[in-house]
Amino acid sequence: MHCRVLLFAAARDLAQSDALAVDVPPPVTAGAVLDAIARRYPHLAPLLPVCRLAVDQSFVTADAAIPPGVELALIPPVSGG
Amino acid sequence: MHCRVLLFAAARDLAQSDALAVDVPPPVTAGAVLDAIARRYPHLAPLLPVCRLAVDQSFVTADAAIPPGVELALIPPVSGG
Amino acid sequence: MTQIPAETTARPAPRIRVELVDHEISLQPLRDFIVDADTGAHAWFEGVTRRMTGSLQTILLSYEAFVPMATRQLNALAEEAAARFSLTAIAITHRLGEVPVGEASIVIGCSAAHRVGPLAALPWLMDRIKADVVVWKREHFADGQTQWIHPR
Amino acid sequence: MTQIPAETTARPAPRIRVELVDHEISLQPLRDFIVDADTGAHAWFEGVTRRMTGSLQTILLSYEAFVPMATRQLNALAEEAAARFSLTAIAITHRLGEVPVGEASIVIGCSAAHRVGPLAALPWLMDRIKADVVVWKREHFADGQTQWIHPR
Repeated sequence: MHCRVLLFAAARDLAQSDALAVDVPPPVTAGAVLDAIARRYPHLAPLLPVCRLAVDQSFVTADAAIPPGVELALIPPVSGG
Repeated sequence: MHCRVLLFAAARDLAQSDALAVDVPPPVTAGAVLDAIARRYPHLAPLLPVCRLAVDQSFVTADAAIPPGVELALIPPVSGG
Repeated sequence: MTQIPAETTARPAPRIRVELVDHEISLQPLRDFIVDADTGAHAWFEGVTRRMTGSLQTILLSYEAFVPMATRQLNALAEEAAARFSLTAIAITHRLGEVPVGEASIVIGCSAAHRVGPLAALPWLMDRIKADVVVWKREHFADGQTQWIHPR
Repeated sequence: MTQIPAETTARPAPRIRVELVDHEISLQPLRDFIVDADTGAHAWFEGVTRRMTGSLQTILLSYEAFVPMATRQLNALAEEAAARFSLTAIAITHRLGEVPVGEASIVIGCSAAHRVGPLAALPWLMDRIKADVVVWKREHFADGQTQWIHPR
Protein backbone atom coordinates (compact mmCIF):
# COMPACT_ATOMS: atom_id res chain seq x y z
CA MET A 1 0.00 0.00 0.00
CA HIS A 2 1.27 3.45 -0.88
CA CYS A 3 1.43 5.61 2.25
CA ARG A 4 2.10 9.32 2.56
CA VAL A 5 3.39 10.37 5.97
CA LEU A 6 3.55 13.93 7.38
CA LEU A 7 6.87 14.98 8.97
CA PHE A 8 7.63 17.46 11.75
CA ALA A 9 10.54 19.04 13.60
CA ALA A 10 13.83 17.12 13.38
CA ALA A 11 12.24 14.44 11.17
CA ARG A 12 11.27 17.07 8.64
CA ASP A 13 14.73 18.62 8.75
CA LEU A 14 16.40 15.23 8.28
CA ALA A 15 14.17 14.41 5.31
CA GLN A 16 14.31 17.99 3.99
CA SER A 17 10.60 17.67 3.28
CA ASP A 18 7.35 18.02 5.22
CA ALA A 19 6.09 14.65 3.99
CA LEU A 20 7.41 11.38 2.60
CA ALA A 21 5.94 8.44 0.74
CA VAL A 22 6.61 4.73 1.19
CA ASP A 23 5.20 1.51 -0.21
CA VAL A 24 4.33 -0.85 2.61
CA PRO A 25 3.79 -4.56 1.94
CA PRO A 26 0.79 -6.17 3.66
CA PRO A 27 -0.14 -6.59 6.47
CA VAL A 28 0.00 -2.78 6.75
CA THR A 29 0.47 -1.99 10.42
CA ALA A 30 1.92 1.12 12.07
CA GLY A 31 5.09 -0.85 12.80
CA ALA A 32 5.34 -1.92 9.15
CA VAL A 33 5.04 1.74 8.07
CA LEU A 34 7.89 2.73 10.41
CA ASP A 35 10.01 -0.19 9.13
CA ALA A 36 9.37 0.86 5.53
CA ILE A 37 10.39 4.45 6.36
CA ALA A 38 13.61 3.23 7.98
CA ARG A 39 14.54 1.21 4.86
CA ARG A 40 13.62 3.90 2.35
CA TYR A 41 14.99 6.90 4.34
CA PRO A 42 18.14 5.84 6.18
CA HIS A 43 18.73 9.44 7.34
CA LEU A 44 15.60 9.15 9.46
CA ALA A 45 16.43 5.72 10.89
CA PRO A 46 18.17 6.95 14.09
CA LEU A 47 15.13 9.04 15.07
CA LEU A 48 12.47 6.41 14.31
CA PRO A 49 12.79 4.25 17.45
CA VAL A 50 11.56 7.18 19.55
CA CYS A 51 8.85 8.31 17.13
CA ARG A 52 5.16 7.48 17.31
CA LEU A 53 2.75 7.20 14.40
CA ALA A 54 -0.50 9.17 14.43
CA VAL A 55 -3.41 7.91 12.32
CA ASP A 56 -6.05 10.53 11.62
CA GLN A 57 -4.52 12.59 14.46
CA SER A 58 -4.57 9.88 17.12
CA PHE A 59 -1.57 7.92 18.34
CA VAL A 60 -1.60 4.21 17.52
CA THR A 61 0.50 1.29 18.72
CA ALA A 62 2.87 -0.62 16.43
CA ASP A 63 0.40 -3.47 15.83
CA ALA A 64 -2.47 -1.17 14.76
CA ALA A 65 -3.76 -1.93 11.25
CA ILE A 66 -3.58 1.01 8.85
CA PRO A 67 -6.59 1.18 6.53
CA PRO A 68 -6.32 2.96 3.15
CA GLY A 69 -7.12 6.65 2.94
CA VAL A 70 -6.14 7.67 6.46
CA GLU A 71 -3.80 10.56 7.32
CA LEU A 72 -0.46 9.37 8.70
CA ALA A 73 1.95 11.54 10.70
CA LEU A 74 5.36 10.68 12.11
CA ILE A 75 5.57 12.18 15.60
CA PRO A 76 9.04 12.69 17.12
CA PRO A 77 9.21 13.14 20.91
CA VAL A 78 7.25 16.28 21.68
CA SER A 79 8.60 19.29 23.57
CA GLY A 80 5.77 21.80 23.84
CA GLY A 81 4.67 23.70 26.91
CA MET B 1 -0.12 37.44 87.06
CA HIS B 2 -2.08 40.17 85.31
CA CYS B 3 -2.38 39.34 81.61
CA ARG B 4 -3.69 41.49 78.79
CA VAL B 5 -4.87 39.51 75.75
CA LEU B 6 -5.55 40.86 72.25
CA LEU B 7 -8.85 39.79 70.64
CA PHE B 8 -9.84 39.32 67.00
CA ALA B 9 -12.82 38.50 64.81
CA ALA B 10 -15.70 36.74 66.61
CA ALA B 11 -13.83 36.83 69.92
CA ARG B 12 -13.58 40.60 69.73
CA ASP B 13 -17.24 40.89 68.79
CA LEU B 14 -18.29 38.65 71.69
CA ALA B 15 -16.20 40.65 74.16
CA GLN B 16 -17.13 43.96 72.49
CA SER B 17 -13.49 44.96 72.93
CA ASP B 18 -10.20 44.43 71.09
CA ALA B 19 -8.46 43.28 74.26
CA LEU B 20 -9.27 41.84 77.68
CA ALA B 21 -7.43 41.46 80.97
CA VAL B 22 -7.36 38.53 83.35
CA ASP B 23 -5.50 37.64 86.55
CA VAL B 24 -3.98 34.20 86.20
CA PRO B 25 -2.81 32.28 89.29
CA PRO B 26 0.56 30.53 89.02
CA PRO B 27 1.77 28.42 87.30
CA VAL B 28 0.97 30.76 84.40
CA THR B 29 0.69 28.56 81.34
CA ALA B 30 -1.19 29.20 78.07
CA GLY B 31 -3.86 26.76 79.23
CA ALA B 32 -4.22 28.60 82.51
CA VAL B 33 -4.69 31.89 80.65
CA LEU B 34 -7.46 30.35 78.52
CA ASP B 35 -9.10 28.90 81.67
CA ALA B 36 -8.99 32.30 83.36
CA ILE B 37 -10.58 33.92 80.29
CA ALA B 38 -13.37 31.32 80.30
CA ARG B 39 -14.16 32.03 83.96
CA ARG B 40 -13.98 35.80 83.70
CA TYR B 41 -15.71 36.15 80.27
CA PRO B 42 -18.45 33.50 80.01
CA HIS B 43 -19.59 34.99 76.68
CA LEU B 44 -16.28 33.86 75.18
CA ALA B 45 -16.34 30.38 76.70
CA PRO B 46 -18.01 28.58 73.75
CA LEU B 47 -15.32 29.86 71.33
CA LEU B 48 -12.31 29.16 73.55
CA PRO B 49 -11.96 25.40 72.96
CA VAL B 50 -11.10 26.07 69.29
CA CYS B 51 -8.87 29.08 69.94
CA ARG B 52 -5.08 29.11 70.13
CA LEU B 53 -2.93 31.46 72.15
CA ALA B 54 -0.11 33.37 70.46
CA VAL B 55 2.78 34.61 72.60
CA ASP B 56 4.83 37.36 71.01
CA GLN B 57 3.19 36.42 67.69
CA SER B 58 3.97 32.71 67.78
CA PHE B 59 1.50 29.92 68.58
CA VAL B 60 2.16 28.03 71.81
CA THR B 61 0.75 24.81 73.24
CA ALA B 62 -1.40 24.72 76.38
CA ASP B 63 1.50 23.70 78.64
CA ALA B 64 3.78 26.57 77.53
CA ALA B 65 4.88 28.81 80.39
CA ILE B 66 3.96 32.48 79.95
CA PRO B 67 6.68 34.85 81.19
CA PRO B 68 5.80 38.38 82.28
CA GLY B 69 5.85 41.16 79.71
CA VAL B 70 5.02 39.13 76.61
CA GLU B 71 2.27 40.03 74.13
CA LEU B 72 -0.67 37.61 74.29
CA ALA B 73 -3.25 37.17 71.54
CA LEU B 74 -6.31 34.94 71.45
CA ILE B 75 -6.51 33.40 67.96
CA PRO B 76 -9.87 31.99 66.81
CA PRO B 77 -9.79 29.53 63.90
CA VAL B 78 -8.40 31.47 60.94
CA SER B 79 -10.13 31.87 57.59
CA GLY B 80 -7.83 33.90 55.38
CA GLY B 81 -6.84 33.16 51.81
CA MET C 1 -25.47 25.04 24.02
CA THR C 2 -28.62 23.17 24.89
CA GLN C 3 -32.10 24.59 24.43
CA ILE C 4 -33.34 22.89 27.58
CA PRO C 5 -33.75 25.45 30.41
CA ALA C 6 -31.00 24.93 32.98
CA GLU C 7 -32.11 23.75 36.39
CA THR C 8 -30.52 25.71 39.18
CA THR C 9 -29.17 22.50 40.68
CA ALA C 10 -27.65 21.32 37.39
CA ARG C 11 -23.93 21.80 37.05
CA PRO C 12 -23.30 23.91 33.94
CA ALA C 13 -20.92 22.53 31.34
CA PRO C 14 -17.35 23.77 31.82
CA ARG C 15 -16.26 26.61 29.54
CA ILE C 16 -13.24 25.66 27.45
CA ARG C 17 -11.02 27.80 25.27
CA VAL C 18 -8.02 26.41 23.40
CA GLU C 19 -5.86 28.48 21.08
CA LEU C 20 -2.62 28.16 19.16
CA VAL C 21 -1.38 31.67 18.38
CA ASP C 22 1.59 33.16 16.56
CA HIS C 23 1.87 36.33 18.66
CA GLU C 24 2.50 37.34 22.25
CA ILE C 25 -0.09 35.85 24.62
CA SER C 26 -2.38 38.41 26.27
CA LEU C 27 -3.49 37.45 29.75
CA GLN C 28 -6.49 39.73 30.08
CA PRO C 29 -8.78 37.91 27.61
CA LEU C 30 -7.88 34.64 29.31
CA ARG C 31 -8.73 36.07 32.73
CA ASP C 32 -11.99 37.46 31.42
CA PHE C 33 -12.79 34.00 30.06
CA ILE C 34 -12.20 31.99 33.23
CA VAL C 35 -13.63 34.47 35.74
CA ASP C 36 -17.23 34.59 36.78
CA ALA C 37 -19.06 35.52 39.95
CA ASP C 38 -19.25 31.93 41.15
CA THR C 39 -15.58 31.00 40.81
CA GLY C 40 -13.62 31.60 43.98
CA ALA C 41 -10.32 30.11 42.87
CA HIS C 42 -8.22 30.86 39.82
CA ALA C 43 -4.91 29.17 39.10
CA TRP C 44 -2.46 30.03 36.37
CA PHE C 45 0.65 28.62 34.83
CA GLU C 46 2.94 30.46 32.43
CA GLY C 47 5.84 28.75 30.71
CA VAL C 48 8.36 31.36 29.65
CA THR C 49 11.50 31.23 27.54
CA ARG C 50 14.42 31.43 29.93
CA ARG C 51 17.91 32.59 29.16
CA MET C 52 20.07 29.78 30.47
CA THR C 53 19.80 26.02 30.04
CA GLY C 54 22.76 24.63 31.94
CA SER C 55 25.69 26.68 30.65
CA LEU C 56 24.08 27.42 27.27
CA GLN C 57 22.56 30.81 26.62
CA THR C 58 19.26 30.76 24.74
CA ILE C 59 18.39 33.68 22.45
CA LEU C 60 14.90 32.49 21.63
CA LEU C 61 12.84 29.38 21.26
CA SER C 62 10.74 28.59 18.25
CA TYR C 63 7.77 26.26 18.40
CA GLU C 64 6.13 24.26 15.67
CA ALA C 65 2.98 22.16 15.92
CA PHE C 66 0.92 19.70 13.96
CA VAL C 67 -1.84 22.25 14.44
CA PRO C 68 -5.08 20.32 13.90
CA MET C 69 -3.92 17.37 16.02
CA ALA C 70 -2.50 19.61 18.77
CA THR C 71 -5.76 21.58 18.88
CA ARG C 72 -7.76 18.37 19.16
CA GLN C 73 -5.45 17.03 21.89
CA LEU C 74 -5.59 20.25 23.92
CA ASN C 75 -9.38 20.32 23.73
CA ALA C 76 -9.55 16.69 24.86
CA LEU C 77 -7.16 17.36 27.76
CA ALA C 78 -9.12 20.45 28.76
CA GLU C 79 -12.37 18.45 28.76
CA GLU C 80 -10.79 15.68 30.79
CA ALA C 81 -9.24 18.12 33.28
CA ALA C 82 -12.53 19.97 33.69
CA ALA C 83 -14.33 16.73 34.55
CA ARG C 84 -11.56 15.27 36.70
CA PHE C 85 -10.95 18.45 38.73
CA SER C 86 -14.49 19.95 38.74
CA LEU C 87 -13.41 23.07 36.88
CA THR C 88 -15.77 25.86 35.90
CA ALA C 89 -13.61 27.16 33.08
CA ILE C 90 -10.27 26.45 31.50
CA ALA C 91 -8.21 28.30 28.92
CA ILE C 92 -5.08 26.95 27.26
CA THR C 93 -3.05 29.07 24.86
CA HIS C 94 0.16 27.83 23.23
CA ARG C 95 2.25 30.18 21.18
CA LEU C 96 3.95 28.97 17.99
CA GLY C 97 6.85 30.48 16.07
CA GLU C 98 9.57 32.48 17.77
CA VAL C 99 9.26 33.19 21.50
CA PRO C 100 11.95 35.54 22.84
CA VAL C 101 13.45 35.29 26.32
CA GLY C 102 10.95 36.47 28.93
CA GLU C 103 7.83 35.82 26.84
CA ALA C 104 5.34 33.01 27.40
CA SER C 105 5.10 29.94 25.20
CA ILE C 106 2.14 28.54 27.11
CA VAL C 107 -0.45 29.97 29.47
CA ILE C 108 -3.02 27.81 31.24
CA GLY C 109 -5.70 29.33 33.42
CA CYS C 110 -8.49 27.50 35.19
CA SER C 111 -11.15 28.31 37.73
CA ALA C 112 -13.57 26.61 40.09
CA ALA C 113 -15.59 27.37 43.18
CA HIS C 114 -12.80 26.04 45.44
CA ARG C 115 -9.02 25.98 45.19
CA VAL C 116 -8.18 22.29 45.21
CA GLY C 117 -9.29 21.49 41.65
CA PRO C 118 -7.56 24.32 39.78
CA LEU C 119 -4.32 23.82 41.73
CA ALA C 120 -4.30 20.08 40.99
CA ALA C 121 -5.32 20.59 37.36
CA LEU C 122 -2.28 22.68 36.40
CA PRO C 123 0.48 20.12 37.05
CA TRP C 124 -1.69 17.33 35.62
CA LEU C 125 -2.26 19.32 32.43
CA MET C 126 1.36 20.37 32.05
CA ASP C 127 2.54 16.76 32.48
CA ARG C 128 0.06 15.55 29.88
CA ILE C 129 0.85 18.36 27.46
CA LYS C 130 4.60 17.77 27.70
CA ALA C 131 4.11 14.03 27.19
CA ASP C 132 1.69 13.97 24.27
CA VAL C 133 0.70 17.23 22.62
CA VAL C 134 2.30 17.49 19.16
CA VAL C 135 4.30 20.66 19.63
CA TRP C 136 8.06 20.86 19.21
CA LYS C 137 10.56 23.35 20.54
CA ARG C 138 13.74 24.44 18.82
CA GLU C 139 16.44 26.18 20.85
CA HIS C 140 18.38 29.01 19.23
CA PHE C 141 21.61 29.48 21.16
CA ALA C 142 23.77 32.58 21.43
CA ASP C 143 26.52 30.84 19.46
CA GLY C 144 24.25 30.53 16.41
CA GLN C 145 23.46 26.84 16.83
CA THR C 146 19.91 25.59 16.77
CA GLN C 147 18.60 22.31 18.10
CA TRP C 148 15.25 20.56 18.10
CA ILE C 149 14.37 19.39 21.58
CA HIS C 150 13.24 15.79 21.42
CA PRO C 151 13.18 14.50 24.98
CA ARG C 152 13.30 10.71 25.15
CA MET D 1 22.44 42.46 49.70
CA THR D 2 25.94 41.17 50.31
CA GLN D 3 29.06 43.06 49.31
CA ILE D 4 30.82 39.85 48.35
CA PRO D 5 30.94 39.48 44.55
CA ALA D 6 28.47 36.80 43.47
CA GLU D 7 29.94 33.64 42.00
CA THR D 8 28.18 32.56 38.85
CA THR D 9 27.66 29.09 40.29
CA ALA D 10 26.11 30.32 43.55
CA ARG D 11 22.37 30.07 43.82
CA PRO D 12 21.06 33.55 44.53
CA ALA D 13 18.77 34.03 47.52
CA PRO D 14 15.09 33.83 46.60
CA ARG D 15 13.33 37.16 46.19
CA ILE D 16 10.37 37.45 48.56
CA ARG D 17 7.62 40.06 48.72
CA VAL D 18 4.78 39.90 51.24
CA GLU D 19 2.09 42.54 51.52
CA LEU D 20 -1.17 43.10 53.34
CA VAL D 21 -3.10 45.78 51.44
CA ASP D 22 -6.44 47.51 51.86
CA HIS D 23 -7.14 48.07 48.16
CA GLU D 24 -7.64 46.04 45.00
CA ILE D 25 -4.62 43.84 44.24
CA SER D 26 -2.73 44.79 41.07
CA LEU D 27 -1.18 41.84 39.29
CA GLN D 28 1.35 43.69 37.16
CA PRO D 29 3.73 44.69 39.99
CA LEU D 30 3.60 41.10 41.25
CA ARG D 31 4.43 39.76 37.79
CA ASP D 32 7.26 42.24 37.44
CA PHE D 33 8.58 41.08 40.79
CA ILE D 34 8.64 37.33 40.11
CA VAL D 35 9.78 37.44 36.47
CA ASP D 36 13.36 37.45 35.38
CA ALA D 37 15.23 36.14 32.37
CA ASP D 38 16.19 32.91 34.11
CA THR D 39 12.75 31.84 35.33
CA GLY D 40 10.99 29.56 32.89
CA ALA D 41 7.94 28.76 34.98
CA HIS D 42 5.50 31.07 36.72
CA ALA D 43 2.52 29.83 38.69
CA TRP D 44 -0.27 31.92 40.16
CA PHE D 45 -3.18 31.50 42.49
CA GLU D 46 -5.95 34.03 42.99
CA GLY D 47 -8.61 33.58 45.64
CA VAL D 48 -11.66 35.61 44.69
CA THR D 49 -14.88 36.46 46.49
CA ARG D 50 -17.58 34.31 44.95
CA ARG D 51 -21.28 34.97 44.93
CA MET D 52 -22.73 31.74 46.25
CA THR D 53 -21.82 29.60 49.24
CA GLY D 54 -24.29 26.76 49.18
CA SER D 55 -27.65 28.49 48.80
CA LEU D 56 -26.50 31.73 50.45
CA GLN D 57 -25.71 34.74 48.32
CA THR D 58 -22.63 36.70 49.38
CA ILE D 59 -22.51 40.45 48.75
CA LEU D 60 -18.94 40.91 49.91
CA LEU D 61 -16.38 39.50 52.27
CA SER D 62 -14.41 41.52 54.72
CA TYR D 63 -11.06 40.42 56.08
CA GLU D 64 -9.31 41.35 59.27
CA ALA D 65 -5.82 40.35 60.35
CA PHE D 66 -3.48 40.52 63.31
CA VAL D 67 -1.22 42.39 60.92
CA PRO D 68 2.27 42.11 62.45
CA MET D 69 1.84 38.40 63.20
CA ALA D 70 0.28 37.64 59.78
CA THR D 71 3.11 39.50 58.04
CA ARG D 72 5.68 37.54 60.00
CA GLN D 73 3.90 34.23 59.25
CA LEU D 74 3.61 34.96 55.53
CA ASN D 75 7.28 35.87 55.30
CA ALA D 76 8.23 32.66 57.13
CA LEU D 77 6.01 30.57 54.84
CA ALA D 78 7.43 32.28 51.75
CA GLU D 79 10.97 31.56 52.93
CA GLU D 80 10.12 27.95 53.65
CA ALA D 81 8.35 27.50 50.31
CA ALA D 82 11.25 29.06 48.44
CA ALA D 83 13.70 26.62 50.03
CA ARG D 84 11.43 23.57 49.82
CA PHE D 85 10.41 24.11 46.18
CA SER D 86 13.60 25.77 44.81
CA LEU D 87 11.81 28.98 43.92
CA THR D 88 13.50 31.99 42.38
CA ALA D 89 10.91 34.47 43.58
CA ILE D 90 7.64 34.51 45.46
CA ALA D 91 5.07 37.22 46.05
CA ILE D 92 2.13 36.93 48.44
CA THR D 93 -0.45 39.69 48.73
CA HIS D 94 -3.48 39.43 51.00
CA ARG D 95 -6.15 42.09 50.89
CA LEU D 96 -7.85 43.25 54.09
CA GLY D 97 -11.14 45.09 54.56
CA GLU D 98 -14.03 44.68 52.18
CA VAL D 99 -13.54 42.54 49.05
CA PRO D 100 -16.52 42.63 46.65
CA VAL D 101 -17.64 39.67 44.57
CA GLY D 102 -15.20 39.06 41.71
CA GLU D 103 -12.21 40.72 43.36
CA ALA D 104 -9.20 38.90 44.81
CA SER D 105 -8.57 38.49 48.52
CA ILE D 106 -5.25 36.74 47.96
CA VAL D 107 -2.78 36.48 45.11
CA ILE D 108 0.27 34.25 45.24
CA GLY D 109 2.79 34.18 42.41
CA CYS D 110 6.01 32.22 42.29
CA SER D 111 8.68 31.42 39.75
CA ALA D 112 11.55 29.06 39.15
CA ALA D 113 13.64 27.71 36.31
CA HIS D 114 11.35 24.68 35.95
CA ARG D 115 7.64 24.10 36.46
CA VAL D 116 7.51 21.46 39.18
CA GLY D 117 8.46 23.70 42.11
CA PRO D 118 6.08 26.61 41.51
CA LEU D 119 3.16 24.26 40.79
CA ALA D 120 3.77 22.30 43.99
CA ALA D 121 4.38 25.45 46.04
CA LEU D 122 0.93 26.96 45.45
CA PRO D 123 -1.24 24.27 47.08
CA TRP D 124 1.30 23.84 49.88
CA LEU D 125 1.22 27.58 50.58
CA MET D 126 -2.55 27.86 50.40
CA ASP D 127 -2.99 24.93 52.80
CA ARG D 128 -0.55 26.46 55.26
CA ILE D 129 -2.05 29.94 54.95
CA LYS D 130 -5.58 28.64 55.52
CA ALA D 131 -4.44 26.61 58.53
CA ASP D 132 -2.32 29.13 60.38
CA VAL D 133 -2.10 32.69 59.11
CA VAL D 134 -3.98 35.03 61.42
CA VAL D 135 -6.51 36.44 58.97
CA TRP D 136 -10.28 36.17 59.43
CA LYS D 137 -13.06 36.40 56.91
CA ARG D 138 -16.51 37.77 57.56
CA GLU D 139 -19.33 36.97 55.14
CA HIS D 140 -21.87 39.66 54.36
CA PHE D 141 -24.97 37.98 52.95
CA ALA D 142 -27.64 39.46 50.69
CA ASP D 143 -30.17 39.19 53.54
CA GLY D 144 -28.13 41.61 55.68
CA GLN D 145 -26.66 38.98 58.00
CA THR D 146 -22.94 38.86 58.64
CA GLN D 147 -20.94 35.96 59.99
CA TRP D 148 -17.34 35.42 60.99
CA ILE D 149 -15.97 32.29 59.35
CA HIS D 150 -14.21 30.21 61.96
CA PRO D 151 -13.62 26.79 60.41
CA ARG D 152 -13.02 24.12 63.04
